[in-house]
Amino acid sequence: MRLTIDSVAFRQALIGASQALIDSKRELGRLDAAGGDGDLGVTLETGFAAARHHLEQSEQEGIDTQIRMVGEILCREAPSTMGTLFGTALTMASMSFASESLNGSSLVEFLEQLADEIAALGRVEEGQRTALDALRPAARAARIAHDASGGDVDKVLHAACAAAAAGAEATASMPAVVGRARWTAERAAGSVDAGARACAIWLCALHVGMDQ
Amino acid sequence: MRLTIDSVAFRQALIGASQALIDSKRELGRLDAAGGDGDLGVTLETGFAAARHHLEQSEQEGIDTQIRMVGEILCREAPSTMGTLFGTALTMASMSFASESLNGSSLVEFLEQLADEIAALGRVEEGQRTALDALRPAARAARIAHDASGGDVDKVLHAACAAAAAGAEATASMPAVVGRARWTAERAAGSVDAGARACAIWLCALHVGMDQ
Amino acid sequence: MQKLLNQPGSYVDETLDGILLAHGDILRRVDDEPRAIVRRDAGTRTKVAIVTGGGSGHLPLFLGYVGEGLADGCAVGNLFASPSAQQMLAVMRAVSTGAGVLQLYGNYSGDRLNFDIAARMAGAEGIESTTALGADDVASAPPDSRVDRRGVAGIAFAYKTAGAAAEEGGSLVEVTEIAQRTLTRTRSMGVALAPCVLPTVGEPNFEVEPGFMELGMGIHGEPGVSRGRLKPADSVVDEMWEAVIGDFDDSLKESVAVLVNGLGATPSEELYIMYRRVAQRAEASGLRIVLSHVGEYATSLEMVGASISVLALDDDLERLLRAPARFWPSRFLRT
Amino acid sequence: MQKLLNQPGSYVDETLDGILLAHGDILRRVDDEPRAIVRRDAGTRTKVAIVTGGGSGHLPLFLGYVGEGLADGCAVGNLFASPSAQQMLAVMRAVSTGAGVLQLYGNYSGDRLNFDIAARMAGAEGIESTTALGADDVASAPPDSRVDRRGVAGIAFAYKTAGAAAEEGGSLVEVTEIAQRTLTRTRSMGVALAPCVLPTVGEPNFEVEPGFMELGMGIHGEPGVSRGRLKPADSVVDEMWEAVIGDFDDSLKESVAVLVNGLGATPSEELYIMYRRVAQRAEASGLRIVLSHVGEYATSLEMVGASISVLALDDDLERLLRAPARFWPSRFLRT
Ligand SMILES: Nc1ncnc2c1ncn2[C@@H]1O[C@H](COP(=O)(O)OP(=O)(O)O)[C@@H](O)[C@H]1O
Ligand SMILES: Nc1ncnc2c1ncn2[C@@H]1O[C@H](COP(=O)(O)OP(=O)(O)O)[C@@H](O)[C@H]1O
Ligand SMILES: [Mg+2]
Ligand SMILES: [Mg+2]
Ligand SMILES: [Mg+2]
Ligand SMILES: [Mg+2]
Repeated sequence: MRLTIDSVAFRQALIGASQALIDSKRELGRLDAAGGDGDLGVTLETGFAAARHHLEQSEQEGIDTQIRMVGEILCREAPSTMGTLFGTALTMASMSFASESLNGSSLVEFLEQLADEIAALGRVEEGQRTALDALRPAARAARIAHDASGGDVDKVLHAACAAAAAGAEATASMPAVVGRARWTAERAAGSVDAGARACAIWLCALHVGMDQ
Repeated sequence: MRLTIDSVAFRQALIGASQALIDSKRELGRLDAAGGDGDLGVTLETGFAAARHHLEQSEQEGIDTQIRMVGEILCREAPSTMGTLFGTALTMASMSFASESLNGSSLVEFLEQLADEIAALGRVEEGQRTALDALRPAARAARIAHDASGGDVDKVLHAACAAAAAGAEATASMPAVVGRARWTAERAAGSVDAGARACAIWLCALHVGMDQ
Repeated sequence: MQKLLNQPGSYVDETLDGILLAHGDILRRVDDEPRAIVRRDAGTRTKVAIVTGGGSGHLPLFLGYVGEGLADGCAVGNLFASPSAQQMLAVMRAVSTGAGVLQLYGNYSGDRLNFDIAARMAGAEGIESTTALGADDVASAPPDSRVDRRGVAGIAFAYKTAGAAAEEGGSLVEVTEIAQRTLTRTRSMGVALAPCVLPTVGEPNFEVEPGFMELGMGIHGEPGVSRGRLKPADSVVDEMWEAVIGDFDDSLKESVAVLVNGLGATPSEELYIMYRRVAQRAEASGLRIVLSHVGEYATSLEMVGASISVLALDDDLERLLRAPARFWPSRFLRT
Repeated sequence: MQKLLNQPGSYVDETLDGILLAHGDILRRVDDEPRAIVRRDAGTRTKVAIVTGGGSGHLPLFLGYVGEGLADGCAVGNLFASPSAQQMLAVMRAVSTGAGVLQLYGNYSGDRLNFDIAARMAGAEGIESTTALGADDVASAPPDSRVDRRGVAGIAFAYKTAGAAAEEGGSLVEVTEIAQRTLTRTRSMGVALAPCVLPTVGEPNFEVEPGFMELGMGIHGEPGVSRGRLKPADSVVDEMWEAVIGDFDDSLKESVAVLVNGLGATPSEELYIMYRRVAQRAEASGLRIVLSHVGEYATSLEMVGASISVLALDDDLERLLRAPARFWPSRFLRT
């Protein structure tokens, strides 16, 4: 049982999560090509490579700043739909955190805010085959795990990861109604939404990174 | 033993020779692609289709006019290097013929003049991997066959056909020094010159057509 | 990947370097924002400024339309990805002369998100702005969801009309109205015969088997309305023409401007074969083609295919389309 | 064959129909010779006339260079095949105003045979003519056989200088001298990454395996100087640049005009990546690029690749290159 994570461990986990998206370039590119224009793998690789580079250079940053910087870097370096939505949401949600350490409830609030921001910025609801279909279930599962475990950050993140992954899988059978994928109904049919998958990869890598 | 051919039989043979080149489109296109730009099959198909069409429409024409018209049509409809050279040479050499019928010696003169014109217009000698490497041997063999057979037109044409075919085959080992193929030394190596092959096809089809 | 490039990651920046080296008399970079490019004379004369931008890989879109009588500045994204709000803001700052800024770009969500953020940031600095979105692709949504449509080559008309209106001294409201009127009266449709390869991705983002085509495909390979056997050019044009003309409301009177646009690898010979049919169809429909443009106006790297755009003219738009403009992608032997 | 066409056999004529429909204000057909096309105002003003022609499939070559300040007329052949002497003669008759006719075209044997015949026939009718041959491809023959070289994109320079000289009222001797001087001072080299398909043939006329390139290949696929692995664009440009510059005699002083030409399917993004390197190399060699042109000036349908042409300028040529001209292939939104 772990109730807090300090900024050093969080930074390592963020670096790991960035790397996970860099490593998923090909998978995400193909998923985006099925439903969109195929740039998402490259876009997030570019954005998260810049984010990782920043995190590696700035050892003194607090957790709130780390998240805000990742958000701003994504907005600057990966300004596609997904990069902008996720980057902006991270920037906004960074305020949930204190600088020195985080606990289970700030983590849950962060995830909820992330989902709220994406929903508001992207004007989407669950079930529309977007990133939100990974983030909203993740936030919900995180809240339940938090309450059940009395605030164990690992349990919270584990639940978020599992729910995001399942949520992403579920997008395979959803019709797209927003974004580029709305034009691709048939071609994308049966394949997982690229943005939802990216969120699941990020959350699960964060979980694994903090578990170490 | 046949000493003369009338204009009706000659017209049929010319139609057959035109058809033979139309039918060789693919072969000639590929040979020209190896050493040149690949248009010769299409070019001669276009030119000889127009020539055949003309021959079919004009039953009254004499032999000299038939040959001249084929030459002019080639110049108009197939004005690539080969089409222009062959068309111009045919036009010039058409004067060897009388209108009503031809005999062995006018046939030999025609072939000699064809070779002379190509050599003059194209500024080429034998051995330079051109149409001349089919036409010159054909004219030489025709002269010998004429003298040996006492002017048998079938023997003359048979000899011309055989020598042209052999001459064309021999171009495979010649280095190109004129035309587009001079830029293609390597790529064309081992393949027969397209223009020489076209001459052989034409002469042999003429032979077969008159033999009927 | 049969491409002439160095590192895939430097494709966009090296392209921009080349463009600036070749057209430095027309274009310049904004200080500290290498992806923000404006007219050399940007900001020197008080007028409504027009900014544009979008993903790379579509030349002459978007940067090609920066020049006298057209747009004033452009934010340049990565291949098929929006530029950032910061880059857009840098362009807006550099071109703004106090008369307001029109954001004129294609209707894609990444670009919209970022242009909207840039507009808010610019507004906070006192730069007033408006927006006009290219959404001309009739294949991308039915008429009752026109606002959802993607923008393709038709935006070229709007650069010209709005650019001329701004050059004439029109107000922000007037220039915006002209841009929107042009875009509202424009319809396009494309056909793709083979995909392109993003150098950063290294593989085609869709497949069209030999002998097939996809009607209505977008310039990033977004799916179209039907995939089927490749037909003769006249039949393909007929289908596109009917979809485009059939989509118009009563704004379509007698005069039209037409753009037959190549997607990248289709030879201009074939674009003229298509234009021939377009002209025949227009005549048969009693439409008068007042201005025609056949060439590359919005591409997708080396995609094989073409699009047809029609603008239903009125007197204002026709006059503005005829105004002088400096389109650097088609300069020939003259500075 | 992923092509937008009707019958392969009507490809050229339908292309011409489309061009005449789109540019009827600039071009017209000569009566009874549908493949003989001249400026709309041909023959109306006494001046030296410039005629050109060649095989089809290379737009904007050759017809694209007919217009004010450029050539006066063009004979249009089938794909990759010379037009006929009759067609050339028809063009010569239509443009001749008594001041003489310059035949300006590329050094290919089919074209030469026919232009020579046309010149003789024209001479018999009292039309005086001269000849200037584009022979700029350094890869096609060594310097001591320069007259054997093929003509590629570099002829674009000569249309411009000779066209301007004729427009200025130069005599036949003067216009011919300008054309020949331009051609003598022009060097080009190409690179091919993938072949094109003649619609009438239906298969590629050569092969370049993926990952390979052929340096020095001609615009009909004539073999080049070396085939090897595809290298980064900068290395490819370096090899081409060195071959081109190294071939010059002492005519190469300080000022040059440069043309980076796409062969058909190579995106203009990549042409600018190449131009970037060209500009770097020119600067390093102390050469000043006075005029630069990046785009499609001589293509080979959808061949993948590019060429670089350099013209060693002198004061006359520079002035003539800057003269106004009307190049219809690059018209944009203006009649
Ligand atoms: N309005 C939206 N709200 C939330 N997520 C969205 C929205 N539109 C698209 N997305 C997400 O963005 C992903 C595509 O991202 P990206 O490739 O950056 O888009 P684009 O290339 O269209 O700019 C989709 O898979 C989807 O998850
Ligand atoms: N100078 C020449 N003299 C005689 N024959 C020639 C000459 N140049 C080329 N040829 C012939 O022409 C053939 C090619 O014809 P063609 O395809 O019409 O030429 P191109 O496409 O180069 O105009 C060659 O195979 C050769 O036989
Ligand atoms: Mg995408
Ligand atoms: Mg040939
Ligand atoms: Mg994108
Ligand atoms: Mg040819």
